[in-house]
Amino acid sequence: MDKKRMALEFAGIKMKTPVMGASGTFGFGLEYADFMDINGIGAIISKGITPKPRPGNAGVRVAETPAGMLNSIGLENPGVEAFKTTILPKIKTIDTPLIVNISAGSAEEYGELAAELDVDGVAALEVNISCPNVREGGIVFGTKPEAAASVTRNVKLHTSKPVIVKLSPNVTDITCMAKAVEDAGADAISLINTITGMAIDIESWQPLLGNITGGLSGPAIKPVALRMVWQTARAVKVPVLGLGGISCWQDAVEFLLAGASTVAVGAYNFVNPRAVEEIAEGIDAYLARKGISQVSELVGQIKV
Amino acid sequence: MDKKRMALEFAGIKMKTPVMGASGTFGFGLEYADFMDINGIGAIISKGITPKPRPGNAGVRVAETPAGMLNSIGLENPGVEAFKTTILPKIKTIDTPLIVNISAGSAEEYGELAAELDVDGVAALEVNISCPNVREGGIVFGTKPEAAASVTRNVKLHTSKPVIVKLSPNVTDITCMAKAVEDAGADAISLINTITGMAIDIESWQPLLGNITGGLSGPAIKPVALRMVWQTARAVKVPVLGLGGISCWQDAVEFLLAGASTVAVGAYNFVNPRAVEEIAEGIDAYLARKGISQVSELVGQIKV
Amino acid sequence: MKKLLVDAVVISNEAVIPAVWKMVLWAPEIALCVQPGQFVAIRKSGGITFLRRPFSVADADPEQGTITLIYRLVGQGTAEMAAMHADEHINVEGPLGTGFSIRQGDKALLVGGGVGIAPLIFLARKLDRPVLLIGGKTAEETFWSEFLEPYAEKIYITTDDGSVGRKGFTVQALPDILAENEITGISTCGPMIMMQGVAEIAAKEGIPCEVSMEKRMACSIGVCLGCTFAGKSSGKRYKVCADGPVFPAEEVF
Amino acid sequence: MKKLLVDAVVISNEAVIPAVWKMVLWAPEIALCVQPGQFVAIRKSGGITFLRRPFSVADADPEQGTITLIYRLVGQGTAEMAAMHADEHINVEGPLGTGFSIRQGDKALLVGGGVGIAPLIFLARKLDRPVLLIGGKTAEETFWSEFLEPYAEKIYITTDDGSVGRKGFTVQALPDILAENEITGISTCGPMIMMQGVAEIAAKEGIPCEVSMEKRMACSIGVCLGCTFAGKSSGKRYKVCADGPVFPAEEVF
Ligand SMILES: Cc1cc2nc3c(=O)[nH]c(=O)nc-3n(C[C@H](O)[C@H](O)[C@H](O)COP(=O)(O)OP(=O)(O)OC[C@H]3O[C@@H](n4cnc5c(N)ncnc54)[C@H](O)[C@@H]3O)c2cc1C
Ligand SMILES: Cc1cc2nc3c(=O)[nH]c(=O)nc-3n(C[C@H](O)[C@H](O)[C@H](O)COP(=O)(O)OP(=O)(O)OC[C@H]3O[C@@H](n4cnc5c(N)ncnc54)[C@H](O)[C@@H]3O)c2cc1C
Ligand SMILES: Cc1cc2nc3c(=O)[nH]c(=O)nc-3n(C[C@H](O)[C@H](O)[C@H](O)COP(=O)(O)O)c2cc1C
Ligand SMILES: Cc1cc2nc3c(=O)[nH]c(=O)nc-3n(C[C@H](O)[C@H](O)[C@H](O)COP(=O)(O)O)c2cc1C
Ligand code: FES
Ligand code: FES
Repeated sequence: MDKKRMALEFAGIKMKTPVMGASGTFGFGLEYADFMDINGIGAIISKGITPKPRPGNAGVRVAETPAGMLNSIGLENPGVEAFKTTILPKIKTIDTPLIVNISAGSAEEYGELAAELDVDGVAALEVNISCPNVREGGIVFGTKPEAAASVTRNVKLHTSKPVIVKLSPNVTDITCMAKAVEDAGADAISLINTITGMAIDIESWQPLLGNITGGLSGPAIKPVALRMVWQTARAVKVPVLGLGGISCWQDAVEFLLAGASTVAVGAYNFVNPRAVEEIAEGIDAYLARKGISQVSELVGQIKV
Repeated sequence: MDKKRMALEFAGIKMKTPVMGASGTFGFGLEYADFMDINGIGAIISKGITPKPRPGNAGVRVAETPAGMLNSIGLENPGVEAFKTTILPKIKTIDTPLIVNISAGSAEEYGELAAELDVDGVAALEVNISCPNVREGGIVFGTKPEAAASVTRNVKLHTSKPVIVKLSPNVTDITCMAKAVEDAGADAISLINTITGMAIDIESWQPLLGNITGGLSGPAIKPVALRMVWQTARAVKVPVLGLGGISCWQDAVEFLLAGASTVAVGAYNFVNPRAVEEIAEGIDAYLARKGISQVSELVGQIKV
Repeated sequence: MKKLLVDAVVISNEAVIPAVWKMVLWAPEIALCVQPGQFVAIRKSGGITFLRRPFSVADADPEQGTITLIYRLVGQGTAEMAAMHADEHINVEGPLGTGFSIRQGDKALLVGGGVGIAPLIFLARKLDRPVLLIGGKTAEETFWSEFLEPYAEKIYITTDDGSVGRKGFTVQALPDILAENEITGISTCGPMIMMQGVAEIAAKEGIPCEVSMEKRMACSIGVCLGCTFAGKSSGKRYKVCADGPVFPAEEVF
Repeated sequence: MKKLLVDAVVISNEAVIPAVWKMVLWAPEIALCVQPGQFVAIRKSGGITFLRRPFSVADADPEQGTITLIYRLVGQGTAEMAAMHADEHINVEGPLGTGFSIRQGDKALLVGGGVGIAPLIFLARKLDRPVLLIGGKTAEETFWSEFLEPYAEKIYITTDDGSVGRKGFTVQALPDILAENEITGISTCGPMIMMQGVAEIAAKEGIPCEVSMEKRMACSIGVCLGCTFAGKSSGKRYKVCADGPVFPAEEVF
């Protein structure tokens, strides 16, 4: 891999490649150390961290669907305190930016959480206003422009880190959400989170997931994610982190062409735990073949 | 197949089975005569008919995606006049209800179109306010409750047929759209239409589809469709026609359990041109195994 | 003609050249009724592709009950086909579309390029020793003459690099061929640019010409309207999958 | 232990009884280091399933370089497995999780039900002639004893219908077996209801007991949190795929 060709700066974060592990699918990064050189990847985006520990939702939490999966984890995590004392010190050993994904129950709580994470070892915050699997927080902020803006403002007020706001696809007009958080000061926008879906067990007549509904992710949703990334990248000036269904370097190139400056791999990590590394290698080889000397030159080059 | 077990009345339309061919994927029904007994299926939903003939969109119009496909046909159709004079007489020979899917550019035009179709041989109208592939008409009506209600009212005013309003999934809150059209007089609601998506050719850097974006359908979207059908069936009193990604009888049973009174098969007809018939047979065998004497008894029986 | 849906059995499946494969399928009902220029839409059940893939029938043997497909490796679907072994099953929908208007007694010229040559094999067999003109990029791509020889009166070959036959494009060779032979009808299948050139010369010479089109298809049976176009001279909306894939040249160019 | 990702080769794949199959894979690196109770997550590339499927290693032969999976036909994934032939490739991620705490010298009792017996074969081999108690619905489901015989001191069998061994559930047979043998540790794998019964008796008798859990998994490596639960006595959040699947009984029941 040509390091110069692939390196980039995204919202002030220096990355070795534009390919990251997506929140909730990449643990805290260390879990993938057996499968690839985690010091060589773009960034690690942590599982969603909340102010207090959360056990997540009851019952079955994952289900396979055609070319994808549903999850209703419900933001299980040890809480910000335990994250800082027991997890963060371990991840600091990795020479890869750690982006901490955060969720909270109110705009104020988002701010407090951001303040607590304004510490060494955290490269940036990804503000999850789009978790479909929790009642409080999450999705309400992700579907109302004013609420999203208020969360963004509060986080910005309490942190010195770059703030990436992660949007929900479960909206009529994604650009309206994107503009709201951009105006509120977001340094970058990431999208998409999962699309709300469900499945029913036809023998028991019960929902397959304990939480009834869950978030759909994986290749099945890629066309929708790509469309939203394209719409958003045209609508805002801040850089975009594109994700949703990426499974191979070709998918990643589509997202870059659509206007994403960086990409993340989610559910496909479960299928191919080397995906983040292999996709970066694939992009690099593609750039070489196309005679493009810097990956950023590809961004937004779609010809419409 | 047990005829009594499977027969039902949906919004006043008498059907032999709850399984229909979805608009735009079933032609005018006759095309499937080589593959199954089209006199034995639930209903035929016609390709979208508009006031004037439409050539549809330019360029590539269909593309495969993981477990699904994108289309940007753009409502190609011969117009209502040619439909009535050359197509309708042929379909009248089939002993299966014909539901005519309609699209227009304004609420008034929808009304006029409905009036023109208030003729013999048309069992009901399916009002498409959700086509993502045309600029005028279609999607704007499908994302604004007031616009959707106004279209519904106009159609109701000009027809004696049952009116089924077809909703777009590209909205933040599907129940809000559903309630708006119910209040405006819809006799039934069908959902979902396609989810807007896109694909990019990474060699030419151009969108794969001539129309840039297209509608995603097929098994990939089934979890999303099922979720929306469940939400809608709980929110309204009128019956629901559920569709989106149905490929087998098990999928259809999930939709019935979620609250759909009837179902339609779309893109999967292309994969298995016998799907509509085979799915009805599968439901019938399932009911027999479960000791259920009438398919309507399954509707909405999800245990949450 | 009634369309059938059958589980065909793979009889053989092998590379002709690394990029082009030949699959023989046992599908007796289809072999019996398919006409040259018609196609089938196939799908491996339990495979990774979603939509069916359309392929021209390159030959049909009603006695053996087989049909032959000749296919170029392009993407996922054709890769999946190439991985199939004898005795495996593949679902075949067909015969589909409207084929060539066979003109027994005509002195026909068949002009093909690339895998567009595939349906011309079947057509050549049904005609009375037609003249063939086929084009390929390199010598490797002219293996087709081996399939055509039994049925052709003459085979003209062009290659882009001149390694076999005449150097250049098929269209460039056409005037000489029309001078040498008394052609009363032309059927062509291949790249649009090639077919357009053929159609123009045919029009100039006043020879009836039909062309076989290719469009992305979802349904292959005329319901999705993915493959339509407006007839050039009539303005009529055509479906490539149902009204074609073969059309009079004047409706296309 | 380092997790590996290898393309394994199918050595053999056959039905033991119609509903339960045995697959032997050539995966030497994994065979070398896998421990009883650990599992692998497999996926046929180009297959129709999306997520990997978790299966306990039912046996491993470091010399032959093979691992054995014994699997029940349940849905799409296992149907796809059963359709595989020798020499085909399947992607294997493993060894995964934390297995049984092998107690050489202990007088171990292994209690299994259904396909939960699979990992006990591998465990039995590594122990010093343990006692086994296995349960099945019918005589057909007791084929397991054939795999276990080489390593077991004694095999007790129960069937729901009494067609082989003692009639009833495994748990009902347990008190007598504990009376007959001086058991110092119990490992159990099977339906939750069975394991719970075993755990309760073990607790009453003061015998250490460990249970092997099953949960729907997406990642199998501890990142998705699809498979977590709260330890019953410690309250600690466990991941079945990483901290287990084997846990001390008191953390589960
Ligand atoms: C009527 C007709 C007859 C054909 N006959 C032959 C033949 O005899 N031999 C042969 O090699 N090829 C033939 N083709 C082209 C063949 O259908 C495509 O090469 C094939 O579908 C590629 O599939 P893939 O999955 O390998 O490629 P991918 O690129 O992965 O396919 C993705 C999608 O695009 C479609 N697609 C890709 N290329 C084409 C194309 N050139 N034309 C239409 N759709 C395409 C596929 O069907 C699929 O839906 C024919 C096409 C048509 C329409
Ligand atoms: C640690 C572990 C070890 C296992 N070891 C064995 C074994 O040795 N032999 C064996 O026969 N089975 C074993 N199982 C169960 C096995 O994983 C499932 O039977 C299998 O995944 C079913 O796949 P399918 O596609 O055929 O079924 P489907 O029902 O089509 O699968 C749909 C989804 O549900 C999941 N799923 C279905 N049943 C189960 C289940 N019982 N447990 C967990 N996930 C399930 C699948 O993995 C898949 O994601 C084990 C499960 C776990 C968690
Ligand atoms: C099991 C699982 C857990 C997830 N947890 C989180 C989370 O904690 N925070 C978040 O912002 N997104 C979370 N996501 C969403 C992903 O980060 C990603 O946005 C989504 O899955 C779409 O990408 P994909 O299709 O590549 O998976 C989760 C996704 C999955 C599958
Ligand atoms: C090729 C194609 C054309 C379609 N045309 C129409 C249309 O004219 N009117 C309409 O209401 N829906 C149309 N649809 C949407 C389908 O009726 C259906 O709502 C959608 O495809 C989801 O169902 P599916 O996943 O089973 O395909 C079309 C879908 C496809 C794939
Ligand atoms: S491919 Fe559907 S109409 Fe031709
Ligand atoms: S299966 Fe993902 S954490 Fe256990």
